[in-house]
Amino acid sequence: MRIAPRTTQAIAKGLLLTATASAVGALVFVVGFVLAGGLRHVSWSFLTEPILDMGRAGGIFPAIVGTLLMVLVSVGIAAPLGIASAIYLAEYTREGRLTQTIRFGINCLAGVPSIIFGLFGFILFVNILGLGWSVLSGGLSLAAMILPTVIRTAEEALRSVPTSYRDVAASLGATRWQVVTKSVLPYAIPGILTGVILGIGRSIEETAVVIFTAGSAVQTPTSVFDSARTMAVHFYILAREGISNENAYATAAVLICTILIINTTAYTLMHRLMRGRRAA
Amino acid sequence: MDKLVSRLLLLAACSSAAILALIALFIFKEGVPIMARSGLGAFLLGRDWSPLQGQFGILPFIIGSLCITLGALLIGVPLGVACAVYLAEFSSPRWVNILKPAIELLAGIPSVVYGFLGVMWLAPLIRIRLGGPGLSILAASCVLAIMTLPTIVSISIDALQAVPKSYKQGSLALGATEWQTVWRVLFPAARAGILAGVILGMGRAIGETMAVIMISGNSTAIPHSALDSVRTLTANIAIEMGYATGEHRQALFATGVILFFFIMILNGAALRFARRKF
Amino acid sequence: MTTMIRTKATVSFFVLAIAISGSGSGCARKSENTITLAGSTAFQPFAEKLAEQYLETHTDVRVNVQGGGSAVGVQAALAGSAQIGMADLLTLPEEAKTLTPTVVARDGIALVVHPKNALAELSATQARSVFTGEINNWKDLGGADAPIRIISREEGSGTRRSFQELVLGDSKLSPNALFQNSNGTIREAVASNPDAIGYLSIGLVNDRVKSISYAGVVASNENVKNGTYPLARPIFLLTKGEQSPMVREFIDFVMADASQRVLEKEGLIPAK
Amino acid sequence: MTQSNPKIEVKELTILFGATPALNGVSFDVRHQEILAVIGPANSGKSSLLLALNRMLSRIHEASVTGSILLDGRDIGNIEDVEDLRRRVGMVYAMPIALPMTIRENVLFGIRLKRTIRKNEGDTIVESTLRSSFLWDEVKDRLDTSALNLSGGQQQRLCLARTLAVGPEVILYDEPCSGLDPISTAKVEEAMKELKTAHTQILVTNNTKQAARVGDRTAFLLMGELVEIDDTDKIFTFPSDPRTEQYVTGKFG
Repeated sequence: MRIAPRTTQAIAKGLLLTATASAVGALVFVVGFVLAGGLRHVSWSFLTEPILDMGRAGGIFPAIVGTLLMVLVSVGIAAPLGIASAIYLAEYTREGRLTQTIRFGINCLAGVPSIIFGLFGFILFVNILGLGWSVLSGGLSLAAMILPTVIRTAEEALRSVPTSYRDVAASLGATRWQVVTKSVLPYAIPGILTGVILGIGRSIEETAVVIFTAGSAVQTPTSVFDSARTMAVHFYILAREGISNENAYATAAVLICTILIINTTAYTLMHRLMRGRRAA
Repeated sequence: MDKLVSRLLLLAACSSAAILALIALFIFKEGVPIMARSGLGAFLLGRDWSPLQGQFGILPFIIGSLCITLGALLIGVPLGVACAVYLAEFSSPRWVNILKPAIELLAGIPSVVYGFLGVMWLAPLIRIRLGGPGLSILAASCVLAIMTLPTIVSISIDALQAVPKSYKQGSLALGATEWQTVWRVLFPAARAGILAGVILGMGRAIGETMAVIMISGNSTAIPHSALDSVRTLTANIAIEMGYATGEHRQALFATGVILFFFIMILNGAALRFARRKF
Repeated sequence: MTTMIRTKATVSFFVLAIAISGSGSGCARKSENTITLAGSTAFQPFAEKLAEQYLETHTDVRVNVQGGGSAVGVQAALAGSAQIGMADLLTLPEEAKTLTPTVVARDGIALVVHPKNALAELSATQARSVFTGEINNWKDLGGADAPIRIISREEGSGTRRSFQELVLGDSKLSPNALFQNSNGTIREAVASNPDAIGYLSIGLVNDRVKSISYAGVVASNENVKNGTYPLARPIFLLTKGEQSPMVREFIDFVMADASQRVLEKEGLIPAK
Repeated sequence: MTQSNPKIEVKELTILFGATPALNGVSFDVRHQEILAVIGPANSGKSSLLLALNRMLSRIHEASVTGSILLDGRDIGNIEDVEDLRRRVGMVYAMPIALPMTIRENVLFGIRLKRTIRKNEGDTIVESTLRSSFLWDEVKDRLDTSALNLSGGQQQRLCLARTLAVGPEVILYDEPCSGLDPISTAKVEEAMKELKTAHTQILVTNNTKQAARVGDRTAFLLMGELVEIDDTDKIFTFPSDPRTEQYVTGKFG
């Protein structure tokens, strides 16, 4: 017997809604748990004071600075490099052996576990290049880790811009590079931003890579050549050795708020950029 | 000038392949000798991992990685894609604008947080309701599925939204229901983007270390059910690297080599599957 | 247009050049007044605590404390990326022969079970049988009819090696054991499973888990100190070659009575 | 340059997509300031011909072109600055492609690729080109609103204005009115007639009546061959080839 399309639709919608509800529910549970457990212990002094007494006392100011610096370095490297790669793949070449190789490399890199990036960064940046445990070593290693995410999302975003936009620009005398910058990139920004935001998220949450390459110094870093501890590492150390669960969750809560602020800023910037481009 | 730009972009595009090559070179250099010494067969198919006694068999970890990744995908992909479809096609734009950034936010929650929550909530739940030690394949798959959700949902929504509106209108105009339109028109049109999200999510699942260490129990025995504890290849590296020296350390790098091939095969399979299916 | 791109390329080249040369000088600047410790994650928080106090009187130096594990401690001390390596191994590995070890403290190991578990003590033989898997049900120890879930540290960790040598001897750990790679997660895992048994640093036992006696002796730092409780391992600071005055001063500070009392307060056993 | 020399000479032009021919050894001239209508059924090679005239075909990897096209006596295949060629030979597409920006930005998009322009110069260009494309009166009060709010017909005239703004000598139209209502179509045709004073125009169309209305001369393409090119009146009344007659009278195609 054939089921009427309307019935199928009702069943499908129901299933989709259930899936959405459980996915969102699970995620809300995680955030809610951390915020509920952590925000109680967050205060102004917690945000501004140095880490004292193995993390049981004082605040997490050095970890906040460390996190921001690390994100700045890693995204500052990975975003331009990744977007440039995506432009090459989507706009400057056609499918062939070379793109297949590059794409394969990107896919594999996406699957390389973070611990391997950590060991790689430890040997290459910390030891061979002599950068030591530093924000720079950490940022470079993290950049390598988030590169595939940025490339894949940026490439998808570029490809989703209608071909006709490119034709129009070219027929008006745009060079290849102008076609990209004037009639493709502006419309791919939302998608590219998704990738960058996911990349920021991964940089912020990563622990294994950071411990091996940026170290976990408790002092506030004053330059990219100093060792630094990120909030994720701080949480990990506090929770791992069972030092202070309160401060661990408070750190995680601050971490979530930081991501919230970064993401909101990014979205606001994007909307400002896109205003006037969309139909009213 | 266009030539110069083209060259620079090519250089950028090659960087990720170059990084991959560097990483490969470095773990192969450390890992291959021990595999050669103990024999590839013995290394891959050995069931006994006692590095301090010179026993390096990683079969249980290969099985562990496979089970957990598969489990995470089985739970995470339908859930994530369904969530994306619902948000992109059936809910009001206002909800998408709130929920999509909210879900992306979750990509930034440290995996160790997920791990701790898993140990404190999920593992006891599974132990009491379903039996076994709690720290198990099932628990790890659930935690990883939740961790991959932000990647899959977020990228899939982008892919669905990038499908031209005219496709949808065309299909609806032919008398298709909304669901038929989504299933027969939008979904195939967005599949490349959705697949990109799934591959990235899968990469995250295979590559995840810290959370898996906490939640999977890390037993070195071969599992018999989803309620048994396992150790993944990544966990094996991360859990012991801090203390490993000499041959033990080399064996961990060799685990990395196998992991490397493992990821390449999975990627190849995913891409082939994507080509054949549609 | 062309000139603009060229200018951009030139500018970015210079930025890169400055960054690279800066990184070189940055390292040079750093090593002069920075002491870097790296290694054992178990000792890392204690080292941080000591560094914090050290800096109160030595404002002109920077002390970086890095984790990574005891193996990283040995490697870093050998490679020179850290002046002081930290390791909590019962016996130091072959490659550490060239390093100078200083025992700065000892760490006791307690057997722990879920607070609801009625078990109060294990004899040495019982402990061995439990951890090798010969006894795999709590009813064999007078408890409820439930399987024993062993939760152990990972192969190679200082705690695990000490436990292996001191409790298991030549026998092998049960193949059904679960593993966690830190004291904190062992505690959580045991606290969340009534059938579990594990072992962790005495200093980190709290009311979420129950410490049980081993061979008739209560696990406590006093008993480790007076030699009646056998499960403990040393913590080493490792240095390579001649110690620089700055490094020697720091190690002397760690060995000083005040610092040793701090370590004792935090749950470690002083070296002296 | 005397008016008797043709503006464009197409000689033995063959276009292949991979191994499939789209145009097969076609030769003809285009005169100064005329409107040449090109008609023919689907797959006759009309659109490929247009794409060859401003070398947009070079953007399609599998396309290959042999033969030559002379613009003012110069082979466009040898022109190094292909962007300049495309500014001289403008193009209006079948679908109105308004870029997602304001009306003003759409019009000035092409010029801004070449140079920066001052506000008042921009205003002048916007007004003159929009007047030429018969759109000015409809949009003069909302130049800074999104172009996507315009109707299809308005968008197509905006596309024409955008093409005019870069100052082309030749304008190519690829079925510009296929999606438009009769009123918009009439306006576009009116604009084309006015533009004859300064521009050479080639109109590819599926609509033979449109060719009859605006074409000075008409060319009939069939399966990649040029069947006939002659004055429009002659093509529609006494064509020399029976196939042309069949097509224009609606017997096939």
